[in-house]
Amino acid sequence: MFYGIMFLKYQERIDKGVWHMNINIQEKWNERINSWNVSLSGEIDIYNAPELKSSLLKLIDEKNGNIIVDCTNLKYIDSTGLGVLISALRRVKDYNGEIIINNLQPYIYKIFTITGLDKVFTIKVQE
Amino acid sequence: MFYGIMFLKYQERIDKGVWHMNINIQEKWNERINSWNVSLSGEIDIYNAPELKSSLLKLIDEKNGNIIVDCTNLKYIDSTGLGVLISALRRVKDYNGEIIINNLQPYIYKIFTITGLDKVFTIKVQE
Amino acid sequence: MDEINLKLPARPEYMSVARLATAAIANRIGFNIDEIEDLKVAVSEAGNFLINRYEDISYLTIDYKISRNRSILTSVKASGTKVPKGENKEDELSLFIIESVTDKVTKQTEEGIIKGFTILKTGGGHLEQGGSGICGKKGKGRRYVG
Amino acid sequence: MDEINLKLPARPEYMSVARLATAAIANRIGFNIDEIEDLKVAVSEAGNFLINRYEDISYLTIDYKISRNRSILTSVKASGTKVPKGENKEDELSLFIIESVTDKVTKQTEEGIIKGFTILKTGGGHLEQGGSGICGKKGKGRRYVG
Ligand SMILES: Nc1ncnc2c1ncn2[C@@H]1O[C@H](COP(=O)(O)OP(=O)(O)O)[C@@H](O)[C@H]1O
Ligand SMILES: Nc1ncnc2c1ncn2[C@@H]1O[C@H](COP(=O)(O)OP(=O)(O)O)[C@@H](O)[C@H]1O
Repeated sequence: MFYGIMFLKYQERIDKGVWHMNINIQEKWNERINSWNVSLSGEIDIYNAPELKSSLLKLIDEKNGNIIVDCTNLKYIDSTGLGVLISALRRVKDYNGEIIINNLQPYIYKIFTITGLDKVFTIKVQE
Repeated sequence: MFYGIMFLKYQERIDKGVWHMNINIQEKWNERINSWNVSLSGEIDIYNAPELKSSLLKLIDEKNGNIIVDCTNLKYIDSTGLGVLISALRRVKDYNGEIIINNLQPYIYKIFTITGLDKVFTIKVQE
Repeated sequence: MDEINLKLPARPEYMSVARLATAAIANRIGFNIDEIEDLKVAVSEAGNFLINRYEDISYLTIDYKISRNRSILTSVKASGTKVPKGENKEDELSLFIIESVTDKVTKQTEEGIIKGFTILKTGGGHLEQGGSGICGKKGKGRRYVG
Repeated sequence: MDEINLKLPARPEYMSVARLATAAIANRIGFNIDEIEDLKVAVSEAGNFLINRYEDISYLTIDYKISRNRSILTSVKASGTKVPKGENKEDELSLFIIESVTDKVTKQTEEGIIKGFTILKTGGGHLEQGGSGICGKKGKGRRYVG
């Protein structure tokens, strides 16, 4: 009953297949603005950053658009994750695209500010 | 700005004075039903159970009423915390009162079931 | 087999650290929410038991042995068990809970004195019918107060 | 002075365990949300640096020394540093982040080889104006890509 519901929620997460890496990546192409909408939830770190990298590169290969990253549910990003974003940005810049990072939590934004990456990406912080 | 808000929220918690023990206890007397409404949030464990015990005993001393415990935001309770509830129940029973535990999370309810305490307290689980 | 060791002061204020570390490890190897909670509870109660029972424990060592088959063998051990405290009614409650939420518990004893616990918990990572849910364990229920 | 020791496999999948344990400790001694986050980031990046740089690390040891004045001195050390991996562009980024979010960082070196880090973080537990908030550290900002 109550328990069943909790389990079910968990089951859904497993079925999505990525939660065991503590991250969930969802993407959708938006033709009108020539952009990928990517939403990240969980923690991006040295363990799952490679997965994020291959996801982003696949998108870029599929369509040379901008990348709009929604970070409403992003809880953590480390240097490895930043490296992936930097690396993706390089590729996107090759075709004059941009990477826009939306709804960053303030304490994650801090990591971008510290490293000067706030000047490289277009960032909007959560209010 | 954004950061200021986060800090403020934290400051409020400190000002309430109990969050450093990972628990927050709020209480209110309800004359109509001759009961104390007590709401617990956080984790009750061997560290802060003594604090819960003295809070409950103080209430019982002040007014011999029933105790209605709202556990919507209770995240954890250990054997020490259960012991405090048992001990309070003994006193409350002395004047024919009862302890009602509301909105327990299912995984905390499980601890009550395992120990048979679900038959001793009146419990309502979160749906 | 991976191994993680945690050594911390045997004082009530550090039990929350033991719980969070335990939860992090169980989460990492794919335990589901319920299994994570169970192991957390068991480790925490093992610590409670030892802290409540002896005067002279200065630290607890918690060793996690992680197997490929998604099981964690956790040892919770006290650094000193020579000076017992008085009777504690919650000891029995702790033991009872540990046994109820894990697959196997062994007491580590020396000359009849409990020095620690070895706790086995295997994760399925998915819903086991009647397994570790509430219903499955209901039969073991026992009353503590009348 | 309390001490907590954590030893875990030096593999990417265990860094989340190191972070949660760190957060639990910092929370326990009264660090505020921001200070907890800072120490978590620093310990995590120290681990990243070591894992990224050497082939032959089998485990990391993380030792926390907790002082009454609400400061934590954390040592993150690698078990092996004889076989360096190739260049890694993120190493510099890790170092930069560690230095930015803590009060003091010392590299533990032997014969010029970095074996670990000693990280000092003092908590105030309350709002420090222009302290560890975003604004206070803005001046140190640096660009990584052009
Ligand atoms: N300036 C930088 N600072 C930190 N990390 C960087 C920087 N530039 C690149 N990186 C990281 O180094 C890796 C290699 O970058 P790049 O030259 O773009 O090659 P790749 O084709 O492997 O992505 C990237 O994955 C990125 O994580
Ligand atoms: N049957 C029991 N099982 C487990 N713990 C109990 C039980 N009865 C009492 N306790 C615990 O033992 C402690 C002592 O109980 P009690 O006899 O009510 O004395 P006190 O006046 O100290 O509360 C209580 O705080 C309670 O935590």
